Amino acid sequence: MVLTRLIPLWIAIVSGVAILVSAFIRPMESWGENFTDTFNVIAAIASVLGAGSLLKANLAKVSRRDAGWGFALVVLGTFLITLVVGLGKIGVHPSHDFPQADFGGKQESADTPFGWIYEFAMVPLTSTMFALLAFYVASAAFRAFRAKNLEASLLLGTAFVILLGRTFAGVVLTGWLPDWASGLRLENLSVYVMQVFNTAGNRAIIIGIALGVAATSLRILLGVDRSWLGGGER
Amino acid sequence: MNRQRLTWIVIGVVFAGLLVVRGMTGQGLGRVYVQHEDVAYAKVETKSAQGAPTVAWKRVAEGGVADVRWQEWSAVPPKAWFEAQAKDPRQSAITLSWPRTIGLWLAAFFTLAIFSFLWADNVFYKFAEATVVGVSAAYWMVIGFWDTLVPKLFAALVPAVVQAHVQPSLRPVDDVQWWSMALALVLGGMMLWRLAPRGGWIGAWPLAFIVGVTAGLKIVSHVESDLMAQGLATMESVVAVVPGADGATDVGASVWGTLANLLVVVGVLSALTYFLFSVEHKGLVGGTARVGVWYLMITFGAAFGFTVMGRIALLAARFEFLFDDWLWLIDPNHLRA
Amino acid sequence: MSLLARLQSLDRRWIFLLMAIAVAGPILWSGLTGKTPPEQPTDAARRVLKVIDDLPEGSRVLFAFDYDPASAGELQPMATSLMRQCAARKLRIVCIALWPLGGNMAQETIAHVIRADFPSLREGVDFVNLGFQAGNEGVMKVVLTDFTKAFPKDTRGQAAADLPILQGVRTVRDFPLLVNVSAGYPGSKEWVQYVVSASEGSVKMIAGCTGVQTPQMYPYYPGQLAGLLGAIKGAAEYENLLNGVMGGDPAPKYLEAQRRMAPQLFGHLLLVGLIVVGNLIQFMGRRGTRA
Amino acid sequence: MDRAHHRLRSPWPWAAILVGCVIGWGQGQRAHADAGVVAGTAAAESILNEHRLPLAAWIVGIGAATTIFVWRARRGRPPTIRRIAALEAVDEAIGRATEMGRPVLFIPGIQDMDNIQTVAGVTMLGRVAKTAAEYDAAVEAPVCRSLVMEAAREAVQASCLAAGRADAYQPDRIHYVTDEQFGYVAYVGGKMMREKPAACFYMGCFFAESLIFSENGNSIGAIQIAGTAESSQLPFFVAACDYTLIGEEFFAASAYLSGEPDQLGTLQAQDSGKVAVMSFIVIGAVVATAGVLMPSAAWLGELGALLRKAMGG
Repeated sequence: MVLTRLIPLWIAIVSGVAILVSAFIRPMESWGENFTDTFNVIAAIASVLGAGSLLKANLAKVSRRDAGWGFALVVLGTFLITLVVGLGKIGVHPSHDFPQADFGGKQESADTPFGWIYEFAMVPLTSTMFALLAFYVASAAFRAFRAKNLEASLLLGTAFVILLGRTFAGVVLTGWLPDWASGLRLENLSVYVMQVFNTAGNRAIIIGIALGVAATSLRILLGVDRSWLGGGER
Repeated sequence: MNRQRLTWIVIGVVFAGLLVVRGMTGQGLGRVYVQHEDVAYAKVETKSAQGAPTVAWKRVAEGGVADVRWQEWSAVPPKAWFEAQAKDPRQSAITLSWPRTIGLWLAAFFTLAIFSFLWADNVFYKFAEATVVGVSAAYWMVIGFWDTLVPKLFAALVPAVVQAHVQPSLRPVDDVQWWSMALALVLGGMMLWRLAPRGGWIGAWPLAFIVGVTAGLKIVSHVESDLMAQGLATMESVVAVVPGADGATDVGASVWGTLANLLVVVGVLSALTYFLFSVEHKGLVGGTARVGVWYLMITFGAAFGFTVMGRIALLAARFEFLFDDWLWLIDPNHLRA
Repeated sequence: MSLLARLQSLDRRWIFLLMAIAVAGPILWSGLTGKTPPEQPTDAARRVLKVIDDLPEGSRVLFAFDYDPASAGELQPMATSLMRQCAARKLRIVCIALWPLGGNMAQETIAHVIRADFPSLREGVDFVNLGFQAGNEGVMKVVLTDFTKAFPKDTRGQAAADLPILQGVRTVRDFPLLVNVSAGYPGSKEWVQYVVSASEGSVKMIAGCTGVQTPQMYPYYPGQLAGLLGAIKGAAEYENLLNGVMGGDPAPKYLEAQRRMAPQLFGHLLLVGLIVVGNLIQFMGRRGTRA
Repeated sequence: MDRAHHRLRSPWPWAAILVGCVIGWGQGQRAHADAGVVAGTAAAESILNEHRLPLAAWIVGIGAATTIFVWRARRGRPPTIRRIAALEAVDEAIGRATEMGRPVLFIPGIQDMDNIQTVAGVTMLGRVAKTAAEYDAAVEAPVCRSLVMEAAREAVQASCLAAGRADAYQPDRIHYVTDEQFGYVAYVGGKMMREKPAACFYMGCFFAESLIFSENGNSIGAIQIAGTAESSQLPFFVAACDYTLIGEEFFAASAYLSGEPDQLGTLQAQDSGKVAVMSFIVIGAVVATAGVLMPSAAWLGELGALLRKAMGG
């Protein structure tokens, strides 16, 4: 109980409050910045655990001959190959500035194996996955954006104004409006919407989130919420 | 199932046929050309003003005596190859790169494999999915090692090694950085203790540290730059006085400005009312909260409209890759003509 | 089966197909004919052009590349045009990145614009790429107090403190202009919050954002943000203006954003059409059940 | 157990807070003294950053409100909290998954543990896992950060214990996939299509993947409940999911679901913070407007400046 609950609780509260107080004390204002480095290093070390989990899950699939175990083999193979060529900087030439440093070269260009994998496997795969969104946006527009009530209609109407106002279609549709009514042209209307309604809505959301973050942090720092440690109520 | 397989086979055959036709017309398709460069450096020992020996590296011309040499390859547009071939059909300065050409076709295959998921889950998508998981997991671990562990942790704790093998220009770190890296190493080690058969609970300690510090940091940054800054931005005069071109007040613009300011203040207050938890949304509070919801919906609509723009641009970029880089159907950047 | 019923249970793959055609068709049209849809610049784009134009020659510009290849389709044209204007105005460009792959994007932009069209500019003197630094907002806070501590070396491995371009630079306040092209976190919002607000007006900022981020950046414009380019549309407007200023026949790479507006136009029209049809179906369906 | 629990609650956290303050302050003093010696100058400016005093006042204020409301709630005056539909639906969604014999999918966002939304997401995962353990439904949580995996396992294990179903905890159901956003999306998308979870929870920090997840979830007919503070993704969740926790509601979710008086008390503290901000906005805007309308009244300008200062201006 002491080792698994009390000490972690103390660690969290002491370190959190110390960093909170440090924000107000001049010589220590950089503590928070150093934490970012500390965190990144811990996360990089902890990636060993992630690798372990990935390997374990896929090896289990292969050894059990689960459905699709061949794909688990692909995961294992691509993972290990990329890891070995990347960590070993295999096929990487030295950098121009320090030809003497054997591991000083960059592996960004496609003439290194790691760079090749990045350019011809990772980039097309991830950016095509990202591009699928255009299709999902279309199907969501057809299916989900229905003027069911006033609230939904407002959402729809605004999306309309922005969609049209941000292409040449807006100019064609409302460009004929005379100068004194130029405020009603779609491209100008979309700017008003952004500057007035969107600004107000976003401000409220941002302020609300700030309070939510403050309360969540305080729940942790005051020891009110311990469920992140596992089991608040028992 | 059978019908689905048949559909795939038909699509595949038609597609392959079109590719063959495309390959035999015009300039063909999907090739990458490179030129190479020989690089050589020689070690030159000099003495600094104080008399201490220093080592410098000088680039030497082709054929010179060198201590380190290597070759570099860079891609050139196909146009360069066409021109070089036209001048001298036996030239070897610009050549077809097999690794990159294979890579290009692989990239095209992966692009189509991911798109095929829109039709239905299938074997190509599964293969692409397995590849992207394996490659990207390793990719980020490699980046974590060379871009975080080496320049931060190793540079602080074993600077001599980093200087000798990675970055000779490394400068020593200060005490605070040294301690924060030592702490990171200890906490990272505790994290890895999870792999040990006993005492895995110790991994909760670094997690507690991270959660605590995150809470401490975020409360400061969010209250300061979100709550206070956004509140401050709203505490402006509602009445806007806009001077016109002649120095007098521009009435029309002022009225519009005032209206806009008023709408912003009303919007912020009513939307904040929507977020109240300890009051039932009835009566005045309910009405105000409803107005707040209208504002939120307009905000979401605007976000939707803008997001769509970005998504279409991304899809366009993928199609351009297929049509331009791979199929050589279009040539917007004049790479081939 | 009636048309209505068929539409109500429409397989979403038909919609996917329509989207593919709406985007692929205009790309082929624009690629084969070399035409781009017409463009009408708005105030926001004009402001960006003016902010850069107003800087005296030789001013330092901090150019933050906070995106990666996944968003390059939308953001690269902005980065290209922004760097082109800075180089043409003879400003000294210092590139940095808070995204791991941002350093590469900076390198590519430099190759495309500076090395190709402004070969007289010297690396380390007129421009430099300081590459990626891990640490998100932490890095922003460090540049406020000690710039070269946050970015100790350039991508060639030379110590930043020794570079001619950075002589006299102590903090980020020594850059009159910050240009940020960003695809998310950390990005424009964080630069405004941590750097522009803290610099008490000594740093002006121009942001080029993805469509997703733009709505969140409007609250800061035109106050803390001197200029804002939103999504590919903003890029196209700015590109169009800049091509007008630079004169001559623009190279294809300087038409990228305007070319991309062709699929954009049809994509948007399709979405508007889909929303309309979707609502009509619902409306008619509801009337049907009532009757 | 109950006693130990109670002991944890009362003075100990306060002692820890005090230790934290002392460490922070003491280190500051020392660092300051060192700096003075090195620079060879007397400390001209106070080591306290007085520019940030308004910020300190806000944080202390919110902290004090939290303490007061928690104390009141413990004294037997639990607050009434309005109904949040998305959270009322959590049990229903898990129940449906149990009936259908399909898993529950939980995505705690795509950021690491240094993002407070992820912390809130993992907390929610604990709550969902507890209910699921009681109903005997399987919760699958693929994650894209190693540290999140560890934290999530910790939370789920404890929840299963708390539900009296230690056997329900299966660490392999919470597994790491890849740090890469779209690699992770490709994996989760495929998994959804193949395993067809009956309920999907998206709670944490999301970016572009929000719509890919929720459209795929919709196409397999899952009940979907989302919560995030990323305002750019809210429209997609609002449109494509059955229920969405918007911004601040997401941070309140864990406290709401716990049903504990202390935690509900913190929601009241959140509200008092909101009321304070709203009051500042109203008074500030009125004073600023009056200042514009009556430029001769200098006291209005001073009052306005004071109010702005309190907001960090």
